[in-house]
Amino acid sequence: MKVIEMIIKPFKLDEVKDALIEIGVQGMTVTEVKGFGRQKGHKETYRGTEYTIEFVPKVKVEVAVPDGLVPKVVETIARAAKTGTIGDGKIFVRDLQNVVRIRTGETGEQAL
Amino acid sequence: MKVIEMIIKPFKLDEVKDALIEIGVQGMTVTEVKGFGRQKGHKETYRGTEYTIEFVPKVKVEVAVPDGLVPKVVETIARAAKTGTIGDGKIFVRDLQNVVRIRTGETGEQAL
Amino acid sequence: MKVIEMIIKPFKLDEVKDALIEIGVQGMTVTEVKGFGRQKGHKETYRGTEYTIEFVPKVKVEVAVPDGLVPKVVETIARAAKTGTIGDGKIFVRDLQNVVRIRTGETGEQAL
Amino acid sequence: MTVSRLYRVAILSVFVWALLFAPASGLWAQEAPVAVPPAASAQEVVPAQPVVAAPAATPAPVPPPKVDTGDTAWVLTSSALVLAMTVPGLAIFYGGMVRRKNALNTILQCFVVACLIGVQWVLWGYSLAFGPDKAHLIGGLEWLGLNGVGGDPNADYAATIPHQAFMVFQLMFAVITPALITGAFAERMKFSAFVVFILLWATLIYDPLAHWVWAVGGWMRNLGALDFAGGTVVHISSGVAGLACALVFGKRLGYGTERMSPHNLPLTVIGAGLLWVGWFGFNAGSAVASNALATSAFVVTNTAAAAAALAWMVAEWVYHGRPTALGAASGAVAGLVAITPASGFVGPVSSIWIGVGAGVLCYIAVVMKNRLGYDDALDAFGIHGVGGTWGALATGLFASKAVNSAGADGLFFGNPAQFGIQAVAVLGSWIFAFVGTYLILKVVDMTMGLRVTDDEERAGLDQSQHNEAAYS
Amino acid sequence: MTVSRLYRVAILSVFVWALLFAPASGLWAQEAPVAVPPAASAQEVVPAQPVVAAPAATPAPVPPPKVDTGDTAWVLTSSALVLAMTVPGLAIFYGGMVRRKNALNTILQCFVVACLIGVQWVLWGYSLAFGPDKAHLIGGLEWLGLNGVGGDPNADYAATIPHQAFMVFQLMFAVITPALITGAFAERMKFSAFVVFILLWATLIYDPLAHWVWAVGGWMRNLGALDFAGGTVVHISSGVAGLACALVFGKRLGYGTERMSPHNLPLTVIGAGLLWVGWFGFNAGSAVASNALATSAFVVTNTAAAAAALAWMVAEWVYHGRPTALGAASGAVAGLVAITPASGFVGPVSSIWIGVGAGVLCYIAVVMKNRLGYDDALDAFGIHGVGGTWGALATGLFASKAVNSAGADGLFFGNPAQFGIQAVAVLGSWIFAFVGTYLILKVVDMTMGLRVTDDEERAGLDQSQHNEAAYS
Amino acid sequence: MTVSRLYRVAILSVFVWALLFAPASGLWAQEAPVAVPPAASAQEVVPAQPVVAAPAATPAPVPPPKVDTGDTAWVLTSSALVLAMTVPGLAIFYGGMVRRKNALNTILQCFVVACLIGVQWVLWGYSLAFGPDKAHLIGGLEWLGLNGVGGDPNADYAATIPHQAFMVFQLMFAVITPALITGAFAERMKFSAFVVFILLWATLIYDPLAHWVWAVGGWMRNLGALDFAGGTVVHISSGVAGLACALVFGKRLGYGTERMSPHNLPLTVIGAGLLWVGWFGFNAGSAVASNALATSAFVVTNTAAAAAALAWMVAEWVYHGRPTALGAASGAVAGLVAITPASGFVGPVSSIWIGVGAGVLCYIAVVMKNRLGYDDALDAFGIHGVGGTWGALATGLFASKAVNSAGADGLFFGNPAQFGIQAVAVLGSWIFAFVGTYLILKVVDMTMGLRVTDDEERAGLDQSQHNEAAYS
Ligand SMILES: Nc1ncnc2c1ncn2[C@@H]1O[C@H](COP(=O)(O)OP(=O)(O)O)[C@@H](O)[C@H]1O
Ligand SMILES: Nc1ncnc2c1ncn2[C@@H]1O[C@H](COP(=O)(O)OP(=O)(O)O)[C@@H](O)[C@H]1O
Ligand SMILES: Nc1ncnc2c1ncn2[C@@H]1O[C@H](COP(=O)(O)OP(=O)(O)O)[C@@H](O)[C@H]1O
Repeated sequence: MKVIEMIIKPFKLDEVKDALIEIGVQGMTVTEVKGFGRQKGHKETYRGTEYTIEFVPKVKVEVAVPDGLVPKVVETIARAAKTGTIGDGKIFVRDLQNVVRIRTGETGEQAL
Repeated sequence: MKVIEMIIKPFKLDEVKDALIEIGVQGMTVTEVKGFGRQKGHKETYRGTEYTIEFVPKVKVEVAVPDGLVPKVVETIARAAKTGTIGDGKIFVRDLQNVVRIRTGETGEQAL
Repeated sequence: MKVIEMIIKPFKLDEVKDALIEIGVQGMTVTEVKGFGRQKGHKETYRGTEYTIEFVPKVKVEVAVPDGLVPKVVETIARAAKTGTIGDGKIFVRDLQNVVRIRTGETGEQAL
Repeated sequence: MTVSRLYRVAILSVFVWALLFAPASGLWAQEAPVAVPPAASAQEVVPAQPVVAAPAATPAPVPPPKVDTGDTAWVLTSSALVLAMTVPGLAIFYGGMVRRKNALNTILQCFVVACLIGVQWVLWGYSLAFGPDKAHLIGGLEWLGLNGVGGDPNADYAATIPHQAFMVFQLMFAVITPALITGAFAERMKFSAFVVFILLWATLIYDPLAHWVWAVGGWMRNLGALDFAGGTVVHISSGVAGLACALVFGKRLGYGTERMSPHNLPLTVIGAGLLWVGWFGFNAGSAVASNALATSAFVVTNTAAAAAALAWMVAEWVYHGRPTALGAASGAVAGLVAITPASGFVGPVSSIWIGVGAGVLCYIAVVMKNRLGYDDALDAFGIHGVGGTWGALATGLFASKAVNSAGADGLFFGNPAQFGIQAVAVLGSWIFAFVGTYLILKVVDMTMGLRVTDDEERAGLDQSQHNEAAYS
Repeated sequence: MTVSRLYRVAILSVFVWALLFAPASGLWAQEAPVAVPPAASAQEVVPAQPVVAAPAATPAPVPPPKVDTGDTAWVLTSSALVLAMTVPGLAIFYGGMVRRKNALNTILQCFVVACLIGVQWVLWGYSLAFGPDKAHLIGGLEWLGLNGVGGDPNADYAATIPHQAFMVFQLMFAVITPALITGAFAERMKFSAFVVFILLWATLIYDPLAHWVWAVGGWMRNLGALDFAGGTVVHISSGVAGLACALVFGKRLGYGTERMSPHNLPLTVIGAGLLWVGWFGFNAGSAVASNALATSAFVVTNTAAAAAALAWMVAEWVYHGRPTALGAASGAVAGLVAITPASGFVGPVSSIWIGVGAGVLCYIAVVMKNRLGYDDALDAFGIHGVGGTWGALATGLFASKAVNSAGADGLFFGNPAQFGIQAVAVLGSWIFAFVGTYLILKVVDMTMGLRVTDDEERAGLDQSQHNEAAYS
Repeated sequence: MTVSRLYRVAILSVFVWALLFAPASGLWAQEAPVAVPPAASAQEVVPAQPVVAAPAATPAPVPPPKVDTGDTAWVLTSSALVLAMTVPGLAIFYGGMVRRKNALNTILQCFVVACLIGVQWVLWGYSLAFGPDKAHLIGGLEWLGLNGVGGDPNADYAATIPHQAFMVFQLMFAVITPALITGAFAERMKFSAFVVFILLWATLIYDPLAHWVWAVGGWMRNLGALDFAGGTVVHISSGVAGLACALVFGKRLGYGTERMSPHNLPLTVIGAGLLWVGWFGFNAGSAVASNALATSAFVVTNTAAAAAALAWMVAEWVYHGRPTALGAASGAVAGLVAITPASGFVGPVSSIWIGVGAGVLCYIAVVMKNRLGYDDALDAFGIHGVGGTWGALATGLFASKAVNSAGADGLFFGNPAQFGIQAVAVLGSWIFAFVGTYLILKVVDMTMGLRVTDDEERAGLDQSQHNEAAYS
């Protein structure tokens, strides 16, 4: 199993979610994060004091999927999250040793 | 070493924390997240405009533990976080290559 | 590739960020978390009701880097985030299977 | 959100209506006259309001103007209350309803309107609106920079308070009116264009309209239209201007697909509370005296707000199964809007009907907006345009000389003509506000551009227009 | 939280008390009479308050009622201030103290009370409370729909302002009283049951009690009980009703195990600030005139609030080592509650004692609650019940005819009987409010159910009752 | 942030200035006298303000003091408004500007000042400030515990309202002044030291200064300095005290390296709105009557606030490319500060210049602070010190007897001497406030320590001083 973790633009969340549901993903977890990459931040000024804000608001989405589904999921995300402008974000694919569904106690792929 | 990551109902946090401390876990990190799984979301209405809120507030807890402790930790969480109703959440077990305690510079299992 | 994940004191974020940029890191993702470790929490009282707050506000920073850069990054973080007092935090090093840059579709180390 | 449910609300409301009307006639008959009987003291007979007394009602012997400390205290207090309606009231009522990234811009727009008009009114606005009449259309420039507007009363407008007190009370009305429009173009207007638009709109739309309705010599006032505290001048004008804005600006990016729920509803409810409290100054202060008429206006203001909030909540309960806090706040404001023109002319039981009508009609208007598809972001038109129109017409239904002998009777009190007069005033205001606003917008759009770029809109106006963040 | 620390607070407070008392007698003697000397102008001798003048104090020659603009301005202003106490004041004072998921429901409850009573009072409430007396127990139905309540003064209640001004001022009291109760059952009541409960409680408890204490003919008024601005009618009744609610509802889910700390304390402190400011209208407005008595009430109101906030903070400092913002806010409100019945009868130095007593006693009450184990979520009883009882009794201690010649002397001024009278009034209000509330709750519970389901409570009332979220 | 841009602002402002001045002389000439002409009714000729009438202006025949209901209503209303400026106004204006971890401490400081002074003023503060004069320097102890301060007017200060009304109005000034200082040492002062500091400062600095400027016999009053509503007493004293605090405390940890942006700007803007509204009580209430002078003060107050907010925003726009919400709020407050001493002596057009000057000068002061490197956290000095100084001097420029015959003419109206008198008063206040504050701080620092530990500062004062969290 793998965890696919993506950092995307916040207003793309609903589109990505819908695209993933369509290909059979049954759960996901979303975190509000701030990111820093090629995309420049911006300045803020308060009574003459300027701050450079390098971090841009982003959304992190984590989906645990069986190995077989990985390519399809990655490709789906890459399509749904793309605007073609800087700051579109990244997809990270990471190993997942085991999963347990707390309600039923199921483990492994059944628990996804 | 492993990182055990769980997504649980927010009001279960204190119970899970206490249970983990009891079996010797010495640290953990908590993040507020929103989740999406079997559990249905709800509707919100603002001046006649309805929104479907699929994401339900959850808490993510991460604990880094030595390999030996993994089964006990998983079992403890599964017990403490369970209500038996939909949305109880999931436990993810993932590999951890190395740890460093910043204050002392210790690495590996000592640093946990 | 590896993901280096650190839990640090919030007021150290800017210092760590600058140090990482200096050694060539080109992106990172930051999450607000609450942590629990050796560092004691504190008490809060509201109209005579006391609550013990075990969790202390922390910042989690994730950086994906090529394997070669790992030691340097770890060492840089350990230096920049250190105050020498309890609660300085931890660095976790974890495997990363693959990365995709959404905007361009690049994968692997180029995508970092 | 089926159409059939909408019908249910409509039917329900007609039903409730009918139910209330039956006993109503009886209750109305009992309504105690709150205003002065013919034999009352001279001071109180002075038409309490710059507004729109039927010409014949002007009493013959006016006492020489002298400042009354009680009246002055009430008008100063009212002026402060009406400023509080805009800053911070309306600012946070609107500010809480937008998304987090636009919170400051929305709040700032109201704040800046108070600043711009605060200077404009003193320099030329008051003179255009209330200065010596020119052709029943506009005031002259004689009072530029408040020249001649001093501490002595001006008996034309308020015989017992300093002329400047009347001026500053009216200033607060001139402030809130353009501020109300900002709800229509929230979350997408360039700040520089906003400043220019407000100055033009205040000078070209508000000042003339205020003159028509309230100034000695204004044509609507001469017509005999009743507008105690600004149903046409304030609410129809701003609401209809809002409609024009919504149409010219088009929708916000992501409208209909992204979630655009209010970022901080407690802020909105506080704002609604301040609007409610401040509205006592708005309506009861419009008596420009501290007397029975002011008291009566105070009472019906409260009653209409309460009834309208309840009506909106009931409509929601029927239509989508739950009453909401935003609904209660919106309903109260709708009721306050609707009672505004009527507040010096109707009794407490009438004010319940006016409130119920406002709650239901504005709710329907807001729901319909989603069907019709224009993006009046914070419902400036749905609440102020619709509520103001209902209120102005309802004044023609429920007005009673038993309440204010200087007013007129409405349709339900045997004078159908008044309803016709009200309809003319409504129509005139609609046309003037809509066409005028449309033209101003087009001119500003062509010269400097109205709307922020897509990137600026997505990043949020706080960041792109002000380099600030509301929260950190 | 050892018991011994609690004792320390008690001892400390007794000590402070004694310390203050010693010089006090001297200072009291010096207290300048603020109220009218016998020879003052007729207008001012009119018993300034509907409230509770010792019967003998009624002056012989009452001038024919005539509206005074200054008095009217002050009462209208006060009415606006008292509405601001509930909406937005109390709404956010309470709203900030609950958990995020219940913020809107809590705020909305106060808002809806203002709407419900805003209509109820006009239709039948005022008539029941102040209408022509029936058997010293209730007002008649003669004033239904404000029939006969018009612009002329009603000399029984306020000889120098329009009768409707008195009515609308009293309306604001009728609004805040049930709103105070909502603190007791916060975070767990069904919204539909809430609406029914409020209407029943206002009609069956508040209206009669207001009649007993304030209306011409009411039995407590006849008894000679002093209650200038509502210690019994407003605070004891709502506080004791809150106790009944806390007992009937039981605890919130997770009480004692989950963290239930306030989600937004700045909101709560703003609310406390608005309560403080609005309370000037509440107490000084209860003079129903703009005179020396109103001024005196204004001064003692401020002084008691300040002293009580300091006392609460000192108690916290001693008892758990830190003064808190919530403590300061709570203490100020406790002081305002306690001075309410006394505000027209005591001098400034007395008001310091009353405030100190309120701060310490209410703090102890709130701490004790955690021992006794009932869940009065936002301390409606701990602050209004306890503070109101203390204030009503303290009026019997500190009242002085040197301050208000139409009042009475208290125990410390040589008239122990007054303390007895106050105790009777307190007891009567306690019993009536407790039993009446209990019965109403039981009836509502049996017919429609009082409490939300466990799932609804866990999801939060904003979501489950209103389909809304406070923040997004 | 190059120096050249700063010059651009300065040049721009001079230019705007010149531009405005040219036509100004013409406009001024036209300014209608708002205050009473010599022949007006006796009551109005009574110097409306305790303040600083040129000695010669005292009119000969004073009517016997009698309470006027309208004047009393306005002064009571004003007192409530001025309290609202501090609690909740200033509390949240400041509270929104600090970091989240210090929000409650900052809010609480303002709240606690209201409590401390609420008791201090009644017990000894009022007597020191306004009691019978001793050597032109301080009031006697005759009025301790408000002994002798009752319901009858004191003709020295306000002939038509109860003496206690004047006292409580002044109390609100005594509250806000020390509260303003808290902006300078925000986010780093020990709470216990804070309590001691406030009591000392109020007693040793504020009370004497108020005596000098406002009390019968005070030396600055005798000098003929004009200060209608507190430019020296309130704003210079608190602003300069703030400067002393900033210097003694030193910088906050992380100043210049960590981000210290406001955590909740909507809160700050609401606070600014409440300050604006409340300031009508502050300035127009300082007429201690409800008349033409109060009205005039009301008008110029609003105008100056509006003009200053616009000026600040324009300066920002030029200097860093964007106008901001915090800038608008700060500018409005700066304008309100500057108009304070002038509000009873200048006309509306003059008030525009005063406002523009305040906006530009305070903006420059705030930007310069970053250069000079002291950490006046919330700009108590930058706004109140600089704005108050400008206002006091500007009074010497723009004052006109056409506006207030009991005042004096300023430089621009042919009386350069007045500017000199104002400069002396400014200098005196500066020196006294700076030296006095410095000494008090040193004493407190040596006895109990002023500043929290580094760990406490990093954890935040809410946690370390109060065991609370603002949000959860
Ligand atoms: N090396 C990295 N490690 C962790 N997160 C990263 C890394 N690079 C980018 N990110 C995340 O991805 C987001 C988008 O990256 P960015 O470089 O701006 O996109 P792009 O290169 O596609 O324009 C960043 O805001 C950050 O949160
Ligand atoms: N495949 C997944 N990947 C990531 N997170 C998941 C996944 N499935 C579930 N979750 C997380 O677990 C939470 C609980 O899941 P849910 O399916 O509702 O629980 P259950 O199946 O036990 O009733 C979700 O809210 C989500 O945050
Ligand atoms: N075993 C662990 N698993 C996950 N997170 C941990 C663990 N131990 C510590 N942390 C995180 O690191 C932070 C700092 O840890 P702490 O033990 O207080 O530091 P130190 O030991 O260096 O003084 C904690 O607040 C927590 O967020």
